[in-house]
Amino acid sequence: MSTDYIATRNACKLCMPLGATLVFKGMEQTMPFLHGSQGCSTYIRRYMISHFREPVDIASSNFTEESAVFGGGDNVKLGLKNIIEQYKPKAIGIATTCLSETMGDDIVGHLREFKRDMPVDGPHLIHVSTPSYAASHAEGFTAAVKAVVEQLVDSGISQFYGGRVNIFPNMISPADLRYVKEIADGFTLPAVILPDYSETLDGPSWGEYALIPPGGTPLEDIPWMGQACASISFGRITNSRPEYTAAYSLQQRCGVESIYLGMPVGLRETDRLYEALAALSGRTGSPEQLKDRGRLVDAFVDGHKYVSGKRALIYGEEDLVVALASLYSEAGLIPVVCASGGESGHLRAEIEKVLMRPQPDLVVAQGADFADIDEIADTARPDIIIGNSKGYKLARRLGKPLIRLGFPVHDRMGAQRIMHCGYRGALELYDRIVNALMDAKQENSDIGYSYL
Amino acid sequence: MSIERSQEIKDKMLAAYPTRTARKRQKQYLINEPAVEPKQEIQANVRTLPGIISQRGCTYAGCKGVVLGPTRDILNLVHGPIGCGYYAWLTRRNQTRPESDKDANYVPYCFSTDMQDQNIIFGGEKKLKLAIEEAIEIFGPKAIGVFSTCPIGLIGDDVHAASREMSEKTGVNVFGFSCEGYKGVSQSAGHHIANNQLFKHVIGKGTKCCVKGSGKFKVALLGEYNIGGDAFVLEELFEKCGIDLVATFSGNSTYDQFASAHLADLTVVMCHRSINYVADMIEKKYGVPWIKVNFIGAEASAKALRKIAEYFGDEELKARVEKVIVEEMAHVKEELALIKPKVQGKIVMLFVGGSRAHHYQELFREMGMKVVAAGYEFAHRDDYEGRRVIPDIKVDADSRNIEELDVHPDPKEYRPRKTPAEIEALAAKGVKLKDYEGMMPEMDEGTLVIDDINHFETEMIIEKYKPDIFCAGIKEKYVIQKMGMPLKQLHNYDYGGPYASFVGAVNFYRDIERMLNTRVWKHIRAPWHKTEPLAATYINELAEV
Amino acid sequence: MLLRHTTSKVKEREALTINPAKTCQPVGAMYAALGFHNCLPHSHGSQGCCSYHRSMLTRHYKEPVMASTSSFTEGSAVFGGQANLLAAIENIFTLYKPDVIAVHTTCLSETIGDDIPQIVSKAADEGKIPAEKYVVHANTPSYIGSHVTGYASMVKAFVKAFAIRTGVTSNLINIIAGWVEPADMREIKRLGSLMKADVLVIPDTSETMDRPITGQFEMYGEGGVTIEELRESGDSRVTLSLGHYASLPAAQILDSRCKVPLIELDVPIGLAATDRFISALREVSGLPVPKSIEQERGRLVDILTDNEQYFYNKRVALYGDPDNIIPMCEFLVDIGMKPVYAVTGTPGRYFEQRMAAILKDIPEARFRQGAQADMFLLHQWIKENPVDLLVGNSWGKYIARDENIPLIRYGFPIIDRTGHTYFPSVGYMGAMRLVEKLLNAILDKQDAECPEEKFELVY
Amino acid sequence: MSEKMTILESRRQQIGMAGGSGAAVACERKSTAGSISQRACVFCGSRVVLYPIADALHVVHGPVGCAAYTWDIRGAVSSGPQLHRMSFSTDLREKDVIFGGAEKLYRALVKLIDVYKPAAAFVYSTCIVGLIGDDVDAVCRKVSAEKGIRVLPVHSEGFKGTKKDGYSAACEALGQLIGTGNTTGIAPVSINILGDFNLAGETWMIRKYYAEIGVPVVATMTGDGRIEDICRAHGAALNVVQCAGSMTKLAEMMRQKYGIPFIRVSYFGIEDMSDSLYKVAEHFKSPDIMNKARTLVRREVTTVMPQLKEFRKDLEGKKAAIYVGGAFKTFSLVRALRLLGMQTVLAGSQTGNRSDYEQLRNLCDPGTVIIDDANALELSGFVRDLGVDLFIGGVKERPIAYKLGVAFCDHNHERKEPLAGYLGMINFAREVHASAMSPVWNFVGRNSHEHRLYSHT
Repeated sequence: MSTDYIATRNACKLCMPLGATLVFKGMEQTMPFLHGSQGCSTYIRRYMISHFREPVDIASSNFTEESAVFGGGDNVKLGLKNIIEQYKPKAIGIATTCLSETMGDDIVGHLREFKRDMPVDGPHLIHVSTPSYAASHAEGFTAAVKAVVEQLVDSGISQFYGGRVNIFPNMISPADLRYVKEIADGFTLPAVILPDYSETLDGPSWGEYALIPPGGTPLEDIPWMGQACASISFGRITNSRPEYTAAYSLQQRCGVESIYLGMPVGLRETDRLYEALAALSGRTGSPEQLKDRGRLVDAFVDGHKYVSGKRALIYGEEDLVVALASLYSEAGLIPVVCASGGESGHLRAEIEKVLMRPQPDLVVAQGADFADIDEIADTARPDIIIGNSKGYKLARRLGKPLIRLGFPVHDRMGAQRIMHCGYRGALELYDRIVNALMDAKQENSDIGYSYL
Repeated sequence: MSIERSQEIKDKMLAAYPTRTARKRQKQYLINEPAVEPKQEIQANVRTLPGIISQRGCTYAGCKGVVLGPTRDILNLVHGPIGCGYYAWLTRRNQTRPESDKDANYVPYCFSTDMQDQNIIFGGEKKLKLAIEEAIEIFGPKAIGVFSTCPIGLIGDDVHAASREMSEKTGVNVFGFSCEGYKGVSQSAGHHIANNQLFKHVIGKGTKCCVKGSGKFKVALLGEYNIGGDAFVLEELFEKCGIDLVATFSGNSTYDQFASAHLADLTVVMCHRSINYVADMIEKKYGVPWIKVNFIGAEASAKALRKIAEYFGDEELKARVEKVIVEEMAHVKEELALIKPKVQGKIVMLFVGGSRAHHYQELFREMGMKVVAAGYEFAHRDDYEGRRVIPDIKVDADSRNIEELDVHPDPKEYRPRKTPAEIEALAAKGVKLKDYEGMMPEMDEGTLVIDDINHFETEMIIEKYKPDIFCAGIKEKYVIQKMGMPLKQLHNYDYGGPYASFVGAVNFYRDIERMLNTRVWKHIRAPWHKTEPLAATYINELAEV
Repeated sequence: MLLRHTTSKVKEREALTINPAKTCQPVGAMYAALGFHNCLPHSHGSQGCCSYHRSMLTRHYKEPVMASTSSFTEGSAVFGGQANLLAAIENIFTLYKPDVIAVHTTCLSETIGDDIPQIVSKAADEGKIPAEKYVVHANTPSYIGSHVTGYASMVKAFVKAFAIRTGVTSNLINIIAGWVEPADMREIKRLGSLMKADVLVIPDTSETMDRPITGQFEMYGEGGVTIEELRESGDSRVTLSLGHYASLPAAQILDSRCKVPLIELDVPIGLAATDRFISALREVSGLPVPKSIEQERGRLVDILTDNEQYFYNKRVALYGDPDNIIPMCEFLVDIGMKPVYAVTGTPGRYFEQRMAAILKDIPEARFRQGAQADMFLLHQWIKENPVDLLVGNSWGKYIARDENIPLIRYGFPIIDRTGHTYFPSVGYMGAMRLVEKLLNAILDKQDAECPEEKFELVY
Repeated sequence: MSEKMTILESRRQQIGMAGGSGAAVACERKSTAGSISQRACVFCGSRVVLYPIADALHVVHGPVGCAAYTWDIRGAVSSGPQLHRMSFSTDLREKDVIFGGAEKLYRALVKLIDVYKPAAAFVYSTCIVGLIGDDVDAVCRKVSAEKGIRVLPVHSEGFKGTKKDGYSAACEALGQLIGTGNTTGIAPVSINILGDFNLAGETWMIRKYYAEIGVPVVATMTGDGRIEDICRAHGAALNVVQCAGSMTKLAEMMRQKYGIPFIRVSYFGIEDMSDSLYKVAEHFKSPDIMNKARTLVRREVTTVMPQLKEFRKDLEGKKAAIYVGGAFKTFSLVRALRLLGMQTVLAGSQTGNRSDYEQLRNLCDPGTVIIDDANALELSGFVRDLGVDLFIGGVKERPIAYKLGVAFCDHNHERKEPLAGYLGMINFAREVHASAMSPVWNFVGRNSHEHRLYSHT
């Protein structure tokens, strides 16, 4: 691939504040607040709306020329004041942007001052530093989770808090979040999931417009997370840099054991999760759920001929790419290209850990954009493309099926209901792959069998 | 109190019985002579004679009511007609304190299959399984305990099979108790059954996740049922001393605590009668030793703490314990100084429970009061004479039908906490593992020891001894008080308490002082009667004579 | 929240009863037996039953409750309880010397199939039953009906055992009182005497279960219906049966066997039921209603008119025994309240027929009887649409606290308060007491919760 | 207004009412911090305007976000090159922010121009460029000199004003192109189309109409735009300006610089569409053109009206709320809705100016709420309180409408259906009808009393 490109063409990543915003959307009665220009919040809103098809309110400190010169303090305070007045949130998650960061605006200072004249029962103010130029939205997400934990968890609490477990689920869909909760319930292991936008970003139709949609990680639970018996952190890439994770920070501050897992996508990675939960709870989990495992294996068997040896091109957030590589490799496909805009430096190493067998011709492209992926694709000749909607052009050009998942999916319905996690998620993804391949086969055959 | 006088009362009493009854009763009734060799032998844990009006309850009461009742997050489903579930519904002061509003607490609920005649005729297993399903759908508990009541045993519902089936189907830990009321001769059988099933189905399933226990000194407290908040004050006391309470059986407890009891490094046993089986089995399977303690009474509590500290042999812990004792004792002494003069020398009788009749003597002794008669409602010989007699307790028809689990060291989890040498050393320091001396050695010469006392005998001895206060339960409460004499309930503490540990001791001193000195007893006679001679004689007057 | 697992989402249940609004037969039989003179109730079953029933009754009546048991063990469960009952009869007559032993069975002895009459006659043959001493029995299997059924069966058993007709009809009026408090039985007798009617209340716990302290314990003491009185009841001119569930069976026996005509009435709780009771007395005795009773009635109605504003349209939920709920609901409707929910665990269609009639003008009212008509269901209804008042036994306090609804303690058992056994709820005086309780509950809540500016001295 | 809806003090003047007196709607303000405005930023304004120029290279100078969020998200189609649908970013990183990004920008441009051979390049400055002080102009001049194509800086730092300032920045960039091309061969009767972005091919339709009435088009700005055409746009005789908000500035500039007059038109709705053709005809004072226009209009209207009547049957009397980017579009929509028998109860825009709102007040029925730069809360509040049946807006308004169970018609740059012209009117009517008449509204929260899952008796 031509690394000599200076410009990023059709980026395969988004900016840090988006990740942070998503986290804050996943907290009970919490208003995300971007410290920067109006555009940041507007763009991110429309991007998230087009994916989740839900209202996504994100406040902004609406930088003006003056604030850029004299600092954003007044805007932050005015902004917070207005938000509190209008939305009465229980918490406000403030994420910085390239603008405020570059100005070196002292957000902590602003907040300190604001708190001084804020009533004591005012909302929690959480801040996270997310300069867009530092990394991608994935890192923004991780940073925000850590910030929440560091700023809200009370390390002073010593009362034993009945065998709870913290789950840091990484960027997964609302449907995934619901399912992960269900799995934990299967072990009757009370789980605090942070963030949890399963309701806030996939809610029912309303009678009254909710200022802030109901749902989200209960704020009253978060201070206690330091008393949990363990923290489970999803995402091999995220966890390959533990010092950035909330789990790590909790271990350091409160001595909560941290359990680092891959995203529970596919059979093996999900098995790891079940094992962890079983070990923690001393229970075996719901037999009903375990049946799904059997069904998954059964599906793998039924479908293996259609997928074996099929070449897959996978792109998206690094954690997701690793997870998908694991699933499709165990299902008998060959991940030939694994690409991501992220630049952890661990992508290849982690992928090789999850592959069923070593794969010399595997192309791992990190820090890649879609122009790069395009070029790689020409030589890699994939049979199927797996990732978010942004790969459509590529798929179209190659005339290969595109399996839409991850974020964003804004050219199809139901992005928020796509399941990636657990045995059921694996089943869903597997079926979609197999059917896509069958479709293609059917379409491209001149006979047009109706029986495959 | 002279042995002669006691003997005379005993004879008088036995004379009143039909011969067969007398023959049986006399073995359960002795005049204490701790010094004599060979040691006296009392008959205990034998059938109650029909019609005699005993204090005793049934096996179910011991199993569901006592041992399992206080646990908040096991859903206790009573399989039988409605009554049994109803009477054990919130009637045994089991206070509990969930960690948060979200945590399960089924204590305020009563779950029953409410068997109807057609269920009795055609069998109730189907209804039981359906009830379990409904319970899981509505409440989603971690575990469900199913309790058989009398008719279930007869119609032959297999609660264990049904439970197993539902466990496999739902993943919820469902286990049954064959605690039909007629099994055994008293609550005691129910305790044993509860112990067995908990050990088979719960203990050992837990993980470190389920329990507090980051600290060095992990202890499981057995036989503490949190009447009136005893468990709460003990939790605080342990906290103060830096001892981690991983599990309590079963005051203020959870399923997870039970499940993880084997993770403790020491088991301490309070109510020996109701739970010593679990202590033994945990030791056999996991190598966790147990010691008998008593936190009823200030001195006793100090003694118990020192025993624990000695067991761990950690100087820092010992120091901390001593410090706590000094602090607590200061307050206790103050209080005692005020109260003792007002109660000293008063006469007490206690007939209650399987350990309480023994434990509470400590408190009365501290107050300078005199115990002239005591006995248990459902204890065994070892609770009277000490565990040394266990080998020669003969198994009869009623004890044989309760399973003795055959327990072996767990291949993975067995970890002896102490070497034989260390155990020796501890014994030398007065910390005897799995040892209990029983009640009789600690009672004065000439005092009465009566097992399973009945109403008739109660009236007799009261008439003869004129005690100042009588300790028993709700059924006796108003009987005694009609006589113009206070009765202290030691099952439910008359809704007072807590009485455990140092704070508890002070509460107890005050309550007893109140009961003895309250003026209400003086008003029984109307003034216009005072002058005339009376047919009735009054306890108080006689006491004053 | 104490009942934190209770949600408004109602799932119909078939097998599981949660927080029952009833208990089992024997406890009722035991209470009924305590209303007869020199009688020792005996529970033919495991020790636990007796122990539980004594405890429950003691907690409610705050009185000694003496009763014995056959102390079944596994052996007896297998070979039957005959030996136990024989031994019991011997021990009881030797030690406790009652005139009558009132044996009631339990689910255990019923399932075994012990034949009580056969065992009793065996006891007689073996001379275990002294002269002029009796053993009465009632079959009270716990898996049929409820504690109310047990009460009815035991009263019936006594009437059946002793009432005889000589042919000479006396002036006596039998009143089968139903399961009411000692104070209520006293009140019924008082009303009878005010009416100058010669009434026999069966059973009569007014003294046995509410005894003055004398400094001496008496195993039986005064009070309770004597065997002689029971015999005479067969010649009475009429029987007033108060309460369909608890009283009718005994009344029917008197009717069918001794040809004493019966008049079926409700327990005289509240205005209308008391009116019917007094009218009935008036008719059967042919005597005028005395001024004193007129005055009591007048006072009651006066209180009602003085305070109607506080009652009107208040939503009330009730649970407990049908004989108590039916007249109570009628009373609540009479004073303008809305009894919107009512459950009783005691099975029987009669409850539904009566309630339907009483509540015909309150379309939103919901009531149920039977196994799953329990307090869990009631609480779910309340969660779905709250009420202003809760009326029932002590177990309601958990709902009351969670939902912040005042609880009026009424019915059986009340084990966390006192007074219910001393002060009547029946008759006009009783109704006044009920009104006072309702009123205070409503106003206390208002005073406790209203904003300061709304807090007023005068109501 | 329901008490549940709190309106910030500072926002009150920006909400007015049609008919009667009452103060003018305040506007052209900066969005209040913390009020969740539907507006975007300066960059967004510039990007929107220039995006459709298909043969130009659009490079976003800044961190990756701004480019990522504007990658191929609009329906502005091109009859030829597709270069505008690519997203190019200098993807600035920590070190660039510290040491400056000019160098990276330079190398990026050079490489991209070599590969994609664009007719010109636009370089958009984003927020931080304004702070780290890269001399973007210098870089552009340098590359321009080296590569021999126009490389135009677009000063669109997000925080330097509102979306409108973004429009002007774009206009300035266009201004630099205009006048540099060769105007020979341009007919005396000729126009430029300003302010149509060829969403779903609308520009093509309009071009076709003008062709039919004998008016050739020189340049379309910027729908299906080409650099070369734009460069010679000053040769046209008249500028026909739609979307006044974004393009009036350019038209004004061309009038001053080249004496080209301009007229404001709108292509939405039958009246406005016809009106635009007539205006052009009038301008050229050519009876021939006017006749052709009349024939065209007659033909189109007679084909369209019957179909519209069908829709109208169902839509008669329904209430609509309009909240779109430009006020001028709002006018057309109000009229278009009237044609469908629908009443507009709320009309607002992100960027309208004083005169726009005055005009709006007069145009709308008395009582209609007029609102400037509304936020989600206000919009939802009004939708609820005014009993709106249909909401017309952009992607950010859609979920508000849907959540509240209100029909929605997408009328922003992301739509894929042509709504302009006569055919557009049919499409518009069809979309409105399809949404407003859907049965699903029976099941949503606000109407749920009609379709309960459980009937509580």
